[in-house]
Order: sequence, then structure tokens, then C-alpha cells
Amino acid sequence: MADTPKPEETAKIDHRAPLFEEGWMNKPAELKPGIYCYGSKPKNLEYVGMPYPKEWNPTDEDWQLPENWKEIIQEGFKDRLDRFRTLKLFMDICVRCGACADKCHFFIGSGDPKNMPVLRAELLRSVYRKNFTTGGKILGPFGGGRELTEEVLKEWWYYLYQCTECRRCSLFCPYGIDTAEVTILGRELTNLLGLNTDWIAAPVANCYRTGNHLGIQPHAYKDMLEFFTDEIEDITGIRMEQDFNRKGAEILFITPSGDVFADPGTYTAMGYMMLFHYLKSMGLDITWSTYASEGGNFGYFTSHEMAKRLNAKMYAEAKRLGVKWILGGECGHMWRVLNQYMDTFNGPADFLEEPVSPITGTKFENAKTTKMTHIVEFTADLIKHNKLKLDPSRNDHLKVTFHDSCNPARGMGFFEEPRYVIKNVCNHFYEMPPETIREQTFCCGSGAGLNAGEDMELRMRGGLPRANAVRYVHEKHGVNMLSCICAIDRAVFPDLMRYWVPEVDVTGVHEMVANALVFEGEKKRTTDLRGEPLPGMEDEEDV
Amino acid sequence: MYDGGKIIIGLIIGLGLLLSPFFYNAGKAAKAPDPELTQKAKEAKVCVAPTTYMRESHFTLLDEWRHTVVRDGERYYTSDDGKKYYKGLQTTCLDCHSNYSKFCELCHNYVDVDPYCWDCHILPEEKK
Amino acid sequence: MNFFLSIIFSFIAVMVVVLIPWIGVGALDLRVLFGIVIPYAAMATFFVGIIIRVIDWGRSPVPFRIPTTAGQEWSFPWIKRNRIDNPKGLGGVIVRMLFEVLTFRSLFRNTRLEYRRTQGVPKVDYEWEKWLWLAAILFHYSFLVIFLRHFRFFTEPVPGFVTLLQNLDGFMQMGAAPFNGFGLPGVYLTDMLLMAAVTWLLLRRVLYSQMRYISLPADYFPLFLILGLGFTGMLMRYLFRVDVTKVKELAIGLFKFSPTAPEGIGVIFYIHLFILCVLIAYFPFSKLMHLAGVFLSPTRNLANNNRFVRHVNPWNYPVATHTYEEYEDEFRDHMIEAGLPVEKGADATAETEEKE
Amino acid sequence: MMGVDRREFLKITGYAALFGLGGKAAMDIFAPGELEASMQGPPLTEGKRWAMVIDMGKCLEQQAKGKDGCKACTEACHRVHNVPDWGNPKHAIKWIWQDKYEHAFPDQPNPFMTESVRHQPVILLCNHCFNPPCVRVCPTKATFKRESDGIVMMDMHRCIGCRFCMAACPYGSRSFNWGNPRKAPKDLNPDYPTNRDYPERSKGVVEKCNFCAELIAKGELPACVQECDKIGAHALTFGDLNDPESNVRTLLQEHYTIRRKPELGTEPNIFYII
Amino acid sequence: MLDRALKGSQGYWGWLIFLLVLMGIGLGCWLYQFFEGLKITGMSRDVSWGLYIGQLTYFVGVAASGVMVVLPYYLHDYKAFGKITILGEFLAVSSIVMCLLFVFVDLGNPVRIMNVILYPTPNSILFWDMIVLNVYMLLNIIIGWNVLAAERKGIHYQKWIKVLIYISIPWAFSIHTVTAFLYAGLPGRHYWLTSIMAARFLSSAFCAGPALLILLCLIVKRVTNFDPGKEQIRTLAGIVTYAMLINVFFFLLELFTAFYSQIPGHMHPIVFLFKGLEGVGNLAPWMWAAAVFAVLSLVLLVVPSTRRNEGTLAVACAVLIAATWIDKGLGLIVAGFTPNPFDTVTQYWPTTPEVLITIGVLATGFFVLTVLYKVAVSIKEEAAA
Repeated sequence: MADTPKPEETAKIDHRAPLFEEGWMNKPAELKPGIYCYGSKPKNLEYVGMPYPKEWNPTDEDWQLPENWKEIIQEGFKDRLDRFRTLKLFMDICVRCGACADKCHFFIGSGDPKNMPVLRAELLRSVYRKNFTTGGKILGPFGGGRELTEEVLKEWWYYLYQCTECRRCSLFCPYGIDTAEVTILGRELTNLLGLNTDWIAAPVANCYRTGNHLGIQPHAYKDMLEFFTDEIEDITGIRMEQDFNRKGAEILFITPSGDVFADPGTYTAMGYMMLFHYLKSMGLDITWSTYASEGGNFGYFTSHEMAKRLNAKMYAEAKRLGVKWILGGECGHMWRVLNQYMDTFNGPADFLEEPVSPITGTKFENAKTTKMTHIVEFTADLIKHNKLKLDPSRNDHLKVTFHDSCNPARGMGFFEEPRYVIKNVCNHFYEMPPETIREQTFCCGSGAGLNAGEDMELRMRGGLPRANAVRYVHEKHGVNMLSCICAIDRAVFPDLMRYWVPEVDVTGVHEMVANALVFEGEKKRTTDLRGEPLPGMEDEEDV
Repeated sequence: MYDGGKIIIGLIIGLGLLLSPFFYNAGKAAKAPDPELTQKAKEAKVCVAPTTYMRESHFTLLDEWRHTVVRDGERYYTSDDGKKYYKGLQTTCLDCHSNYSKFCELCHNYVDVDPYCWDCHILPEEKK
Repeated sequence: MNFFLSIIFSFIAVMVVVLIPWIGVGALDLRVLFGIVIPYAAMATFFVGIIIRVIDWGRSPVPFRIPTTAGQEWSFPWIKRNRIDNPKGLGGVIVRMLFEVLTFRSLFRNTRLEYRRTQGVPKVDYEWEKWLWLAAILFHYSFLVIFLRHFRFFTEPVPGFVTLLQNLDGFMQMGAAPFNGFGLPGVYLTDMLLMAAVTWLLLRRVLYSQMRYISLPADYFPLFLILGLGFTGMLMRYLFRVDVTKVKELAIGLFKFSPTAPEGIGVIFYIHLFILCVLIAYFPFSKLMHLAGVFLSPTRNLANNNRFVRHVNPWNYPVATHTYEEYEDEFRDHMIEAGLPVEKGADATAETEEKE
Repeated sequence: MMGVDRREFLKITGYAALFGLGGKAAMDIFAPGELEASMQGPPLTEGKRWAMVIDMGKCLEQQAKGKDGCKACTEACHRVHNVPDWGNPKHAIKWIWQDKYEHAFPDQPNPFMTESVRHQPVILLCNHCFNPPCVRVCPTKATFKRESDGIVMMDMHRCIGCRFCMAACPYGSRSFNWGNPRKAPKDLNPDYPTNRDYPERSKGVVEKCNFCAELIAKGELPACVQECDKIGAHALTFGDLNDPESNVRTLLQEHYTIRRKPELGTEPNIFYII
Repeated sequence: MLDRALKGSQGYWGWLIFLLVLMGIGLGCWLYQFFEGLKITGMSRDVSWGLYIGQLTYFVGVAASGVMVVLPYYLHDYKAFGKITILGEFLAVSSIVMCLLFVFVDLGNPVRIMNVILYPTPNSILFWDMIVLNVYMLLNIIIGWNVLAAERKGIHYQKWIKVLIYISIPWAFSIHTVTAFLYAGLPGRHYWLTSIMAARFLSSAFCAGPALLILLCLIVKRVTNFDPGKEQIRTLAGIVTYAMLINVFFFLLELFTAFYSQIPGHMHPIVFLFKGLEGVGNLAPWMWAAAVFAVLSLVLLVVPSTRRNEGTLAVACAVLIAATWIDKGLGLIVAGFTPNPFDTVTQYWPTTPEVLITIGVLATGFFVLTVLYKVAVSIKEEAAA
């Protein structure tokens, strides 16, 4: 693993490309340690039946490509052009106006011109022109065409895995060109040759086998939640029951496995559990699954097909358990896949019913066919109907800001619900600057399978714009808590904050909900879910 | 084709607009105008400048005249062949070309030009 | 290929485009070729090319519904949704597309990165960037108006809207300009706006390092072509006049399929016409196809209604999944031990093991 | 005029024509220099500082002859220059006109003057000041003093209608086209336009007496003077102030004359013999 | 930043739509004027400028007054005004927009407006007025926008902005001085031919402009979450008080010169205004109302307790604006033309279309003002939030 440079070093970024240079087409990518992730291990590819598994290192001269690799790419490219209008269109209509150029967090944080979304797509486009258009074939570089060589392939791999598919560029594109779509299909092409990163390949294999990307086996999963039960009892004095793989339950709950195994996501998981327990007496009938124990879809970072294979578990498990509908946890790309793909992939889910909140009776009309509701929607509805007794002052030690995770933001339009919930459970909420939130939100810098350890420099660079906005509210309002509704965010932000804005911690929304939730018969809370003392609460005891 | 209906309707609308001159003109007799010379003009044989130049640039000449008359007080114009003319749209040009509707207007209408000369300058009275 | 080479290449290409008719008509008097044959060929290329291209796009399906959601989605009645930026139905999509096509809404959002460092601490700011949007919108609208104004050469009688457009465009009576005849006939605002906007679009490619880096010959070439088109057009109108009645005779002849190439039209007209022909013939093969493409962009022309209206992927195919049975078979013992419910008893595991 | 000389500009066009850009060459039409030619008119075209002397005695004599006085000069002028009658004093356009003595020379009358003197009609027109304030204020040089002969001219193609000159003129000699002259009431202007050889004006421009620059160019006297002579009154004398021997200089030497508002330093070129 | 103007409350949009309706009516009337000529106005051969040019004069003053917040802040480092300089600058921008439009609608041949640039004429004050007004507008847009953008980003504005700010201060004085020169240099117009015309203009500008700014600040305070500040308003009130005193003083100087000298040409316009001349006295009630308003405003401003009370201060500002508007926006132009060069009097009164066009232009100005203030206040709210 490369040493991650100090923030002062990382901050030295030059966004200007040199005046006289040969031009990007002839400049091969230089694979810098700290920027790329390790290559995919053969066993992980083999487990899910991906082609050309091999032991390889991206810095190797020889990538052990099959003899006919050019044909494979050519065929794969053609096949995808025929199957995806997006790809065909996005290859053809870009005018290189440059509006997207400085919108990418990786370009902002690295200054590497090939991280401009337009150029990232041009890496593929140049080959497309050469291989599929008359002009490119005849005019060559003058027609913007470029031969597909091993160098180019390496460049593809290097830069396609430097995109978090956050779609911020697509927001600004006058034609709606979504570079994420190009990246996704580009990654599909590299996967045809067995070229992936292991940080994607391994979770994919894990998800496939155990249901979750961490590879947690069912009994361990249960253990973990039991541990949470103990913790909760310590804090609140209330003992709650476990509920797994129960047939006949009304609702199936699926959340990213990161919430179960990694701080601070674990506190969010505790938050879900407490909420469910709170509602149990009001008629909530919910179960967790160890089989469909992952919301996040790492297949989506590999190919559409792999995304579909992993996603299939959700409906399959719902069908097996005979639930009425599915509730989804706080997750990023899980919701992008659920919103944009699931029903198309694996629907129609006619064995399920339209989701209705058993507590408030609210029909979630917007989830009519997917039959899957977001837990933040669910909670917002509860709060709106006054079904929760909340004491927001228990979060008074927090000055909170909210990070719109890119997937629910630009892939779904999920902005108001989390804010509504946060504002009801804590008293100090501050927005980051408008250019960095809602639809213009900045990626955490580690999405789409990049939150490995070996590409830490890339992640810190990519997270710079987000961290910069957090610093703004931190300095201005003393914000000390960055909330989000994405497990990857919760996994990567602690590192990012430590690097750029120490003193800011990370939380999920339901951790704060649980903190504020007043149970009947609970003992006086002196700490929050993290075991940190609640200021003022000790004094109350004395009075 | 997918979404074929929508795409074809879009194409028809889009290209239809671009092709509209074809439809618009179809079946119409759009003859190029043939300006008529008055008896006086025919007799004079020559204008103040060659016909080609007058067809292309008579307004340039008029502007030149206007400017030199009003601002410099130069009232006379010598043509190529040494003939002198009093610079005047009404008094010189329209004196000869007194058939506005069969001379000026034909081309002006044909290429849709509506000069504001006639806001002030008086058209000759034509015998009907 | 660096930017310098790209510009030179494009510039020379446009110069060649100018020289061809100059020689062709000026020296060789090939009026029929340049006035009739090439325009018809170019128009045919243009229309057929566009149709083929669009149909080719149409032949690829839109397997997934992936609109960019730039506003609050439809959820509870008490949450204000953004009907335009996150449309749930056709109406919203139409409005969104209209805004996009007519006002360049996405481009209007454009910001410019401002990166500073003070004592090693980075600071990232975003400044509203309006010049690209402004130049783009001025350019496109000016081009549209100029195109429609040209209908006075394409139609007989000239429709009223063309006359109105000319009058509005020539509203500023800059006639009687200090240069002799320069303001006569009336100066059109769109002429100048177009040239200014295109010049800026060209300059920014050269001045901004990022733009310089991403620009290809295919970016400079159409800009030079359009500049040439505008420049020759303005030259013809304001300086080297041609006999417009003959020009119209030629133009309308083309549209009536009874083409003529009258004598006595200045070479400048043929240069103008040839540049136009090159531009429209080049159109279907170039990035200029964004004109049609913008309407087909799935991130903009689809509603965000996946959760309540199922989108069907025409090539959806069954995939191998890891079923629950396989899963339980692998972990059954652990599950039973942990007290997790299972479908089959503990002996089932033994059975499978035996089989293997 | 800006930068480029008009003829230079034509030359550029000509060169372009040489290269065949403009179709038929424009070059052979305008050989440089030939344009210079201008017809030598009679001596009247050579004045350097045109002026007018108005003999009020003669004028009043003529006025007394008619029942309604004499309006010959006004009528002639307005007929020749297509000046419409709006029928509304607020919108009136006046090139040459009459007003009472007390109004023409507001600083002259005294309380003991007889009513008839005070109300005596005086011929008024643009003073063609030597130092014209209207020219000073014009933002476009639409009104300008002709250097060759001192006539204060209007360029009707250039006037933007800001009416600054009207505010600046201390003599009320400038009129504005509040409406389109062609839309002036038909009953008041039955045979408008009265002179088909002279243009009209568009709405929104300022106009005034131009000393009949178009007639002078042909060697003719201004219309008002011609008319006055025609009816035998000879009250108006037009001539060159710069020529010591001229008719006007002679009159000025022989008579006591006054000018309107001389204290303003505008140096009017209209003199009144009283 | 302009996107902030696209998001607003119903009241905001309602107000904008209201202004748009007025603008539409104004545009309609202007088209009528464009096709019929200026005869549809109340202007005449004798009173050839009227309401339009009066408003130009008045709003040049309002525009110039922006300097009254800029100067103390940047030259005297009076920190409190830092909060509201942007309001002053944006008021200046929208005022100039109105000024330019008032010139435009007053032209007989608006289509030839480019002639002013095509034939630059340095001896014409109108030419210079065009230059100073446009440059002042540009200066204020650039300065206001960049300073605001810097504030949004929490950084200091660029150094070159400071240079522009220093230029803008004398420039503000120049716009009203040059505008005064439009009138003060004309021979034969006694009411205008006074060397303290520019001084009078500036004094009336520096009371009327800040008075309007005070009212705007009070409105902003009411309808938004941004509070321009008590101290700021108090200081502005002080400026208004002094400027109004000087303004009235200057007017009294004019009265003395005219009536002690007893020169008819100097007396007549004033007599015409306050009493009427040759039976035309339609402005007299207005002028007396202005006099009463002026006195009333001075009383309210000079007495400390009413000056410090925001309610009475608002009344004082409103009547002061009315008084100065009648004096400068109505009386000044008409009286300059009256009596005319023939010592006779022609009555002027604006016609309905003329008034509607004027309202249309005002609505346009306030539209620009509203949008600019919306942006400024949104940024201020964001920065304060």
C-alpha cells in the first residue's frame, strides 16, 4: 500500500493542462500507486463465473490478455451499442463544451485532466470513432479516432475505476450525457477480459455466496445483531427480540451489511432495531434476512448482468418468506439500483402487495410496483403522523449537517425526507453551501467500489470537495456531525474527515432517530448509542 | 426500432420544418421579376451606372449621394461616361423610373425588402 | 494531436472549403455544379443522413429508465415535489425537455471551479459561469433567426412571419453608418450576435487550458465553418453585393425542383453556399447531431417513475443466481446451530453431501 | 466621420471586385478622383456666410396691403418643403413664420409702447447662428453647421429625435415631428405633399429652416426671398456676410439693425431693419 | 448566483408578476407611441421634454446616491455600511436601467439610438451622459456582483475590484454632475442656467436616494430574514437629514437670486411653478404640496426622536421622496421650458399613455431591483445562516 501524502501535499493541485503538449491521445496513463485498486483475484471471478480469471498486478507490463482480446472488446462494444441507446447516443452527441469538466470531484481533487468527465468518456469515444464510424476510420486522429492498444486498454482500466458513477457531470450536461453510464459499460468491457479490481470482485463473490459483501455467514450475522441488542439494553434498559428469516412476516427488511459490521454504521443498525421494537406494539411485523443480507449491489460496479444476479435475491427472499412488502435501509447504490433497475431486472413483483405503513395506514403510492420503501420515507411518515415520541434535545451535543448521497440524490430525487427526519430529531441542523448539496451534491469520493485501502490518496482527493463543504459549516457553525443515508458514506467519511476536517464525526439518520426516541419504561439515558455521555443529562439526575 | 412511433413523429416534425420550403413552393409559379423600363428610361439607354452595379448596389449609391449632398453639399454626380447628374432620388432616379410599381417594387417584393426611403421620399404618381 | 495541430488542420480544411468554389466558379464557371448539383447532394446527405442516424439510435433500446433527478421526487403529498426536474409523468418530461431545448437549462446551472490554497489548506469554491450558456443561447437563437430570415429567398410569396422577423431583427436602424453603405441595407442584430457568440465559443477553446486539452479538430472545424458562413454572408450583405433577385431565382429553383443557375451572381455567393453545403453534409456525421440527440437523451426524456411504473427491458434475459436452496445447503448447520429457521432439516445437508 | 474615408472605402470595395468577389466589378464605375467633379453653379453657390436681412418696414407695408396681412413667405416655404399643418399649435412645424413683436423680441418692449407696435407681426426663422447652441448639444451631429457657408443643417437620416436641440435653441426655431407628417389632418392639408420634388420627414425627427440649401445649390434664392420678391415687397434680402460688397453687407451699413437675443452670444445671421 | 432569483416565496413571485403586468402595459403603450409618434404624449413644441426626462433626472440622482453608502464604507472605513453597500449598488444599477429606458422611450427615433455610438460627439453633454451612465452601471454591476460573490464564498474580493470601487466614487458624482450639465449649459433657459445646478442635483440626490434606500431596507427587513441593521438606518437617516437641509438651502439661494435681482427671466419660472403664469398654473398645487412635504420631512428628520423611530422615519422618507420627486421629476423640466423663448406659456400635463409608459419603465426598474435584491439578500441569508 502506498503511503498517503499529507493533506498539505495533496492540496497542491494544478487544474491547468500544459499549453503545448502532445495531446491526451498519445499520452499513456501512468498508473500511480495510491490511485488504483489491486487487480481482481482469480478465485473471486471464478466463483461467479466471470471470464479470464488470473493472478495479475496492474503494474505488470503483461496483463495476460487473451489472444483475441481486441475482438472481444470489439464484439462487446458492438453488442452494448446495440443494447444501450444511451451508449450509442453518448458516443455520438458530445460536443465537448466542457461544462462537465470541473464538476467531477476527482478532477477537482486531482487536477488530472483525464478525470474530466468529458475526457473519461472520450477515452472510449476515441476508440468508438476509430472502430465504428467512417470519419474516424478515414481521418484517424484528425477525426478524433484512436487505435485500441494495450496502452489504451490500461488507460481505460485506470480511469474507469477512478469514477464513482455519481452522475454529477450529467446534471450539468446540456444533453444529459451521463458519464456514469459510459463508465458502467466501459467497466463491463474490461470485465470481458477479466480486468476488474479486487475490491469489487471480492464483494461480488461474497454477496453471491453469503448474501452480503463482507461475507458474513448467517450465524455471524445473527451474533452481531445480538451484540447490538445487548448494547441497546445497556443504554436504554430495554431488551428487544431478534427476528430472522421468518416466514409470514408482513415486511422484509434489507439494509447494507456495512451497517451490521462497521462503525459508525453499526449505530445506525441499532437505530433501525430500536425503531422496529418501538413500533412492534403498534403493529409492526418485520423480519431480517440472512440470505438477502445486503442492500448494496456490488454487481452494479461490474456489469448490468452481475447487478441483476445479485439483486435477484431480494425478490426471491421476499417471495420465499411470503412477506407483503420490503423495507430498505439507508443505502446509496442499493437505492440507485432499486429505483432505476430492480423492477426491470427482476420484476414484476406481483407476489408482493403495495406497501402500506401498518402504523399510519399511509399507502406508499410511489412504490407501487417495486413494493419497496425507503426507511427514511417510512420514518418521515411516522413523524408526520406523530407516531413517535421524540426528544430532540438528546441530540443537542450534535451540530449536524447532511450529505446528500449521490445515488439517492441524482438517481432518485430523495432530498426532503431525510431533512424532515433530521430536523425532527435534532435541534441544530445546518446546510452546506447550495452548490454542494441536493442535486449538486458531491460524492464521498469512494463510491462505486473504490473504498479500498490501497487507493487512499485517490479517495482523499475525490472527497476533497465534500470535505471542503463540511469544513465550511464546521468553521462557520461548529458542525461536528456529518449525517448521511448511505452505508458507503458511513464507511468512508470517517477517514475523509480525519484527513481533511478532523473533529467532525459521521452518523446515519436512524442513529439520531434512535437517540431521540423516547421509549416507555426505558431508563434515563445518560449516553447516546455510542456510549458517549449526553451533556446535561447527568445533571438532571442530580436534581 | 424502439420507441419508433415517437422517433418517427419527431423526425417528421423536425425534418418537416426544414423541408417546408419544398412544400411551400410546390405548385406555385414563383417567377423571377422582370422590371419594366419606362419609355424615358429606354430612350436614355444608360443609367448613372452600369445595370449590374445598379441591380446589386443602387442603395449604396443612393447612400453615397445622400451623404455627400446633405453633409458635404456636393450636389452633382459625374458618371463613368462623364455625364453629370443632379443627385436626387426623387428628382433624378424617379424622374426616369417613374413606374415604381413595375420597376422598384417588383424586385423589392420578390426578395421581401421594404426600404424606409419611402417614409419620407415621395413616390412618383403613376398613371394607371 | 495537440490543440495547435487541431486548429491548423481545421482552419486549413475550411480554407480549402472556401477555395474550392472560388476556383470552381470564379475561374472555371462551374455554376451548375456549385449552384445545383452540390446543393442537392448536400441536402440529400443531410436529410438521409439524419434519418439514418436517428433510426440507428432508435434501433438500440433503452433498457433501463435512468433519468437524472435534479429535484425532489414525488413522495408524500406534504412534501413539495419538483415537477420539472424530477418529473413523474409525461407532462413534466415535456416541460423539462422544453426547458432543456429552449433555454439550455442544464447549461444555465453551470459553475466554474475556483481553487485556492491558503497555508496548505485547500478551499474549493464555485462561481456561477454564465458565459458559455450566454454564448450558446445567443448562437443558437441567432442561427435560428438567420435561418428563418433566409426563407425570404426560399419562398414566394414570402410568408408574413419572415417579414416580421426581418423587421424585428433589423430594428436597430444602423443605416447611414459612417462607412458608406455599410448600414444599408439595415443591419441585423443576429448577424453580429452570431459572430460574437461563435467567436467566443472558439476563443474559449483556445484560452481555457481545460478546453484546449479536450478540444479536437471536430470541435474547431464546425466553428470555423460557421464563422466562414457568417462572414461570407455578412460580406455579401454589407460589402461585396450580389444580385439578390438572381440568388432567389436560384434558391427557389432548387426548392421547386426546376433548378437554374443564373448568370451574374458574385463568386462570394457560391462560397457562402458551398460552406453551407459542406456544413449540412457534414452534419449527420458529426457532433452537430446533438440537435436530434438531445431529444433522445434517456437521462432527460424519461420520467422518474420506476418505483410505480414498471419499465420493460426488451432484451432482459434470465441470469444465474445463487438460490436460497444453495445458500441454505451451504450454511444449514450453522443456521440450525444459531437458531435460525431453515427450510429443510439437518439431514438435508447430509443428503447433499452424500450426493457430492 | 469615422476613421475610414468614404472614398477609401469604395476603393476597398473596388479591390474586392477586382478579385471577382463581388461579381461584376464595381471598380470601373468609380475611378478615384472622378467623383470630385461638381457642377460649377452661378456665383450664389459660393457664399461663405449666408445671412438674411429682413426689412420690417417693407414687410409691414406689404402686410398692411392684405386684409389678413401677408403670409406669402411662410406659405411659399412650407409649400416647397412639404411642411404640414397639424392644426394644433403644440405640434406645429414652423420653418418661417410670424409672431408678435413682443414675443419675437421679449426683452425689447417697454410698458409704454403702443399696443399696435407691441403686436406688430415679425418674420421669424432659424437664425443660422454663427455659434449655434443646437449644434453644440446634438449627440449625433445630426444638426451641424456647414463649414462652407455657415448654414445650420439638419441630417434627417441621422436625427434620433432626442430634442436636445430644441431645449438648446433660444429662439424656438426648431420643430419636432410629433407625428407622421403623412398622417396630418387631410382637411388642413388637402394637396399634401405640396412639392413632389422635395422629401417629407419621418415622425420623430427635428426639422427647421435650412436656408433652402437645395435651391442655393442650384443658384437660386431661398423660396421665401423669391416669393417676397415675386409679390414685389422685397423685404427679405439674402446674401453673403463675408463679402464686404454683398447686398446684405450694404444693407447692414445703411440701416440700423437688430438681432434676436444678442446677449446670448449665438451671433444670429438674421438681421432686422426696424 | 442568479439562480437564487429563481426560487422564491409566493409573495415574491406575485410581486414580480404584478411588475410584469405593469411592464406589459407599458410596453403596449410604448408600441402605440412607437407607431403613432410622440404626439400621444403631453409634450409640445414649447415643452419638448416632460415626464420621461424628468424621471431620468430623478433616477440619475437615486443612482448617484449609492455612493452615500459606498463612500463611508470604503473611504472612511465605516464598517457598519459594509452590510448594505450591496443594496446601494444594486439600487444604483436598477436606477440606471430606468434612466436608460427613460431616454429610450423619449426618443423620437429609438431605432437609431446606435447613432450616438456610431457618431460619437464629444461636444454634446448627452453623449457624455450616455457614457457616464453606462460606465457607472457597469461599475456597479461588476463591483456589486463580485463583492457579493466573494462574500458568498467567504473570501476577500479581488484586488482589482478595489480599484474599480475607488473609481466608482467620483464617478457617482460625475453622473449627476453631467446630468446637471445637460440643463445648466443651455442659453436662454433661465431656470436651468445656474451654476449651482449640479450642486442642487447632488444635494437632492443625496437626500432622496438614501431616503429610498432606508425605505427599501425597512422593506427588506420586513419581508426577508436579512436585517440591514439599526445603526445603518440611523446613519443613513443622518445623511438624509443633512442632504435635505442643503437641498432646501440651495433652493432658497435660487429664490434669493431670482427675486432680489428681480430679473424677470429668473423669476418667471418660479412664479409659474408656485403661482402660475398667464393663466397656466397646473403645477402650483403640486409645488405647494412639495413645499409642505419638504418642511414636514425636515421636521421629522431634524427632531431626534422622530428620526430614530422607524415608523416616523419611514413617513419622513416617504414625504421627502414625494417632495424631491415633484421638484425634480416634474417641476424642474417643465419650468425650464416655461416661459418659452417667446415669453409665452404652454401648459404641459402628461397624458395617460405617457404615464403608463413611465410606470412601465419604473416597473422594469423595480423588477431588476427586486431580482438583484433577491440575489443579494439570499446570499446574505446564506452567509448569515
